[in-house]
Amino acid sequence: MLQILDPSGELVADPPFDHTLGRRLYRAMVVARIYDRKCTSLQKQGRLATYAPFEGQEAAQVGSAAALLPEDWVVATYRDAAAMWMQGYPWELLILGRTGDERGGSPPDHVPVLPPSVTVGAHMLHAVGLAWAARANGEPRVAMTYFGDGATSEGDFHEAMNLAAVYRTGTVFLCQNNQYAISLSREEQTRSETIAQKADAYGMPGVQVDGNDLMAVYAASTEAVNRARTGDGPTLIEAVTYRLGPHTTSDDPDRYRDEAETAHWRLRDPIERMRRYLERVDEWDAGWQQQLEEEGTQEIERAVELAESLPPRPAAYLFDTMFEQPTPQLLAQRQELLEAAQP
Amino acid sequence: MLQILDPSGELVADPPFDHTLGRRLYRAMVVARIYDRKCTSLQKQGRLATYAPFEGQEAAQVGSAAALLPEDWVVATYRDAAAMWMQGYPWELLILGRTGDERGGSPPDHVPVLPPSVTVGAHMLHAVGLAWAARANGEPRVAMTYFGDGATSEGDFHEAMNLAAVYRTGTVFLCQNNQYAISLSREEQTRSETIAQKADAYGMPGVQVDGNDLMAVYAASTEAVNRARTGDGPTLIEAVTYRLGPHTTSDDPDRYRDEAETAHWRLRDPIERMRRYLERVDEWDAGWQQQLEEEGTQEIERAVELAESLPPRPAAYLFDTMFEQPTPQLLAQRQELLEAAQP
Amino acid sequence: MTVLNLAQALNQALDTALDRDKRVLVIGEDVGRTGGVFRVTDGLRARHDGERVVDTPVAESGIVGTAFGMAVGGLRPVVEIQFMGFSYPAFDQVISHVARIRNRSQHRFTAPMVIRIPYGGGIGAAEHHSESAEAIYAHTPGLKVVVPSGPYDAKGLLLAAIEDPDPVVFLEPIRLYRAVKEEVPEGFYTVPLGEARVIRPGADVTLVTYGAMTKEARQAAEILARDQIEVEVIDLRSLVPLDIDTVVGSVERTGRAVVVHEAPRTAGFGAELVAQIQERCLFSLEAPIRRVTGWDTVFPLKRTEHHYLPGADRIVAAVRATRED
Amino acid sequence: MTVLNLAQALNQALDTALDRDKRVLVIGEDVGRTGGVFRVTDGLRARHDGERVVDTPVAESGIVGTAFGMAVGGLRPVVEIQFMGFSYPAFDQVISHVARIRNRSQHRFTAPMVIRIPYGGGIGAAEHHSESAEAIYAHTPGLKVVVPSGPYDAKGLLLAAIEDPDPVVFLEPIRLYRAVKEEVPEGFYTVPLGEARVIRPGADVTLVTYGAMTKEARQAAEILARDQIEVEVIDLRSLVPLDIDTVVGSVERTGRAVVVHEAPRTAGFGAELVAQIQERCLFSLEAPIRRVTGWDTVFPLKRTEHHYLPGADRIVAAVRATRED
Ligand SMILES: Cc1ncc(C[n+]2csc(CCOP(=O)(O)OP(=O)(O)O)c2C)c(N)n1
Ligand SMILES: Cc1ncc(C[n+]2csc(CCOP(=O)(O)OP(=O)(O)O)c2C)c(N)n1
Ligand SMILES: [Mg+2]
Ligand SMILES: [Mg+2]
Repeated sequence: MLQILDPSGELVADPPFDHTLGRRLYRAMVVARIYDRKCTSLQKQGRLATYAPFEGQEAAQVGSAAALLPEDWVVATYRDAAAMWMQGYPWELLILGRTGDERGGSPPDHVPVLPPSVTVGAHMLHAVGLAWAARANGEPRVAMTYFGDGATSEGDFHEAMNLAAVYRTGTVFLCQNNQYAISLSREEQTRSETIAQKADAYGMPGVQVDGNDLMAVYAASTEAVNRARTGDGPTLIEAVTYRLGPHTTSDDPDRYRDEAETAHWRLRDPIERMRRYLERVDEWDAGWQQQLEEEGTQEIERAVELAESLPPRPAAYLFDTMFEQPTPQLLAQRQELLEAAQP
Repeated sequence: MLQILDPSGELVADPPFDHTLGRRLYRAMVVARIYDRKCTSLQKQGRLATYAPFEGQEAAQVGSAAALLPEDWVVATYRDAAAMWMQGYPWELLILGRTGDERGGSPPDHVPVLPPSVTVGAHMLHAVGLAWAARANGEPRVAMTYFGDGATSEGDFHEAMNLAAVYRTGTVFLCQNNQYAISLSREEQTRSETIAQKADAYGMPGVQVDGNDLMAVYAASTEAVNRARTGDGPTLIEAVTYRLGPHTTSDDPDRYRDEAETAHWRLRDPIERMRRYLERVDEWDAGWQQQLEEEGTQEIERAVELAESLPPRPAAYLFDTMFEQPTPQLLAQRQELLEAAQP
Repeated sequence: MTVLNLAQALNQALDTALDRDKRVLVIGEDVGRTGGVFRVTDGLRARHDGERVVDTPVAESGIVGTAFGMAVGGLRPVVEIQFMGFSYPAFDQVISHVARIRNRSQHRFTAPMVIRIPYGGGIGAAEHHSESAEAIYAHTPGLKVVVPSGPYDAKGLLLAAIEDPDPVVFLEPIRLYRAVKEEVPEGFYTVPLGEARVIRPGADVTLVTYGAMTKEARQAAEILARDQIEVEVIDLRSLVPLDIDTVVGSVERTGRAVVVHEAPRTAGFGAELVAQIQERCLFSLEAPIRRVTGWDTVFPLKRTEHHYLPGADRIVAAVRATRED
Repeated sequence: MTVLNLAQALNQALDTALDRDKRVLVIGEDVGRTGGVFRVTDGLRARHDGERVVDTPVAESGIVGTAFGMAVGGLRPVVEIQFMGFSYPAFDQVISHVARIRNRSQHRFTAPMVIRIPYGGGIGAAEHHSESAEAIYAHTPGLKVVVPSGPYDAKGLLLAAIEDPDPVVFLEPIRLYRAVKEEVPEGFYTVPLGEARVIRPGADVTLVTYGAMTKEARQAAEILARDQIEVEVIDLRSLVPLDIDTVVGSVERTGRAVVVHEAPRTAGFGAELVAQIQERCLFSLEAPIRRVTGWDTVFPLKRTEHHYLPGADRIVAAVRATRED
């Protein structure tokens, strides 16, 4: 398992980036966690629909997305807000989506990130097609797709891996192995020792990295992205990490895992690990931390305001987003709804 | 790649069975080929619907099925008549099915063989459930499922392999890699070097055998069946073979492969290989061969007669085979059809 | 007799089935340790062990395909699909194999199994979590399709489905899991598949519905009753087999019908009801049969699902309108 | 102008599309070297190379999911599914993603793609090779569903489908691939989606159908004409969008309607037609609308498919019956 920074924050190999980038990515992880915790509390207040926290997976998401160029595609899941934001998806739209508003699925035109996939497995194939299209269009774009350990049990994972390898598409498969598919532990999901080794079945390179090690994730992702960009095909990266929170705000982890396990992983917190490193190299102090947290909190608060200030739309929109032009049937139904609306 | 008998019929390892069984299985291959060629000619005469010949794959089917006990399940495809027959499926029902008659899908009560699967991939899962049921019922039965190289591209292959391994079901995955999925060559289907290696992705043993070597197939199958029966879980066997004929009677192989390739594999004919061996050990002579062919021809001719002599059924049967008891809707529709029948 | 909600009644049905029939097993994602997303299988694993209440990987096609093999092999699997939106990856297994093995083998092999699927909206869930695809399953020859609307029926219908010699798609209205409470007998009893229930008699208009919409239909009927409009509300309880006689009998008396479901309108099951009603009693109709349904759109997210879901208001309006046609 | 059969017309449409639009590519099992099971893509790989006419492994979900990504990424994939019975493994990709990305992203991302699916029976094919699942796709919000019945329409509709900004499920009646020949213009032209065609005018009874059944409907009309029964035959050409006005206009004149399709009856698309006709012109109806359809059974194998397929005889009988109602 590739590791560059050990849990105590000591380097065990050469760092893949300088302090400037290190600080930038550390900051990103801090802000992402503020967002994540904010969403959980908003949900508890009934201001968001069910929310799937990613606390503990910040390094896996930030470190991998940091390896991308602005035009690269990101095709991710309901738990990957940090990665999506890194690639330009605005916090307010991520929040808006979680309030249960389709407008959250519509990022700005320059942001090459699909709305989060709620189905497990299917979206990996979309990253195969996107990378294919980029090649066909002569664009040097790669597509990185995020998914969990559980998603590797789906047939679509197999078909996506195989097709990407067969057609050598510039796709990076970034698996966040956070040890659970809701209540099912990684060991109960498959008998392969690692998820990374599944790449062999497709003649594809596979690498397992310490997903809580920002540097290791960044290094492996950069290599995979370069391979994809230079036409050498796809890579599977297994980022070994842990979901510190519940599966979603309506999940009760006590039913399937014990305190001790969570406590063990708490000690491997990816943000704390990077903090120790930065402190060790005199790139971190409490003042800066406080500044980051204040900035981050402001940034997220502003996003919440933006999301919540958006006025609801007239019901008619339902019928206007199915096709470029609504069919006669949809127009008739829209009429029916509007008439029903008037008493 | 496991090989016991080389193409010239020389032993390169210890034979897994004695001459008695060797002769019995040789006979089975000869009869199977007579059946196969008969079906192709019947189809040309318009007496059968489209037919998928298996010439060249006799050793893969006969050698594997020979490793089963009478109560073991076989879940196979449209190209696996030899394996199904080995496990008790009567020739006449296999032919009847190919005439386009559902009654061909109903083997005798003591025959644990599902009607051939026409969809590619889905049926492998059925062998996982059947083996699971056997264990739950305390029966020492295993389930062997037959599929092709092409089927390994389907998501259901992945889910079947994974679930069988996770639950350690007594399932044997017998892949006949006959080098093509209709027109797509094995190399174009996946970049893994072998199909056998795909087993690693599931922590499952996988073995590649010379599929035209009756002894190798039998030896590998016996080992896998024993593993399954003793509760040690599933195995993937890749039997490397070749489809000498077209994909089906409506396929034109010249569009995707050349003579030379077929000719090369002709020299590796599994029946001829075993014949040479038997001749070498004085267990074969022309007289016996002639006898086999006469018996086999009679056996198949009889089966054809039986299948073709079966009178058609009144249309009403359509409605009587959907549920144990037809629904009111089906009864009404049956009535409608019967009335429509009378002018 | 204890008062249970719909989820509890289903839990009791599964517990009863596991007790009385060794062949029964419950299988699905998170059905064991967590007791399922809606806790319908809560406690079953503890009482019947992990061999009979099986947590699975995330692989719907695999779950259904494996359960199919189990059923052919003599077990009685009860599959839980977490949400209807996740039944689609298993669609091929259902339509191509589960629904066909009896026909394919001419009764030699059968797949007596139940596929439980929470369906419908109304809880502000995420995308894919509010689907109503009953028409797709009802259109598939070889499947029975059952939709309970209350605790008593839910338990009796589920036990009947588990006993049924053929595959049953059992749709559970998410919104009603905890919304309705009822006295439910302990132990084993069944409610036969294919018998509709008149949940409210009335002489003026026939309201035909099932599942989650029965609640809205009832409400609408009460509102209309205040204006002396007596609506007869029929809960189909199963779509296949379909008890069309009860529906036709009612429409022959009322001369007016409104069919209600949550699924999109085009080619929804309501169309089938309209078609059969007019085939059987066109000349008793005093007005066109109206459909109150979901729209031909994706089921919207939390903030706007109320625009999509047919409510008592839309049903009331349709009933009034049909009396003016 | 040359005389082509339906398969040749489709081949020409694909060739034309590949020529005029660099974004178009054809992808599916055996579409390249063999030119597809029905030779619809014959010669395209040679003319446009393997990068644009792509042979794929056997992985329907993978093909559709990948094509979806291509479409979102700016290409115009035309997928071929070998037979409708093999479209089911891809069903989740179609219903959950292809049909929804525009709505999910509120127009930000779209999936302009065509999924070509040979459908229907009549050639004595193996199991799963004679499916008619159009109702399932028509019931799925976000898809257009097109069904040509002749060479001219086939080419024009396919080119229109490829130009369409939204996903189109394009159903090709297997039985008609070579059964009908027609003059077809060279080069590019389109037939708009959503316009039904009256293929035979008549004053007595309206016959509504599409795809393979148009042939039987025509035959039935000719037989009936001998008895001075004038049937108006309408070929819908597309189910979504649906040109119901043409249908209603006709029924208002004839007062009688028979809808015909090959798919199973229950919750088939015929039910939708019946529902909309009676909603729009119940009081013009002089008889119940009859449905001539496949049965609610698995599509039978070669020896008995004639019992299943609606033929001219059953249509004639239904038309006569509706005049006696
Ligand atoms: C096709 C499908 N099946 C089931 C679900 C329900 N579900 C949502 S998340 C989840 C577990 C996914 O686990 P994993 O892939 O490890 O991602 P994680 O939630 O751990 O990030 C399941 C089963 C779904 N969303 N889609
Ligand atoms: C799900 C599905 N997709 C496509 C087909 C059409 N088809 C029939 S056989 C075949 C190729 C299968 O190749 P392989 O698994 O190697 O078996 P073989 O025919 O070589 O024995 C295909 C694509 C099918 N029957 N089922
Ligand atoms: Mg996980
Ligand atoms: Mg093959």
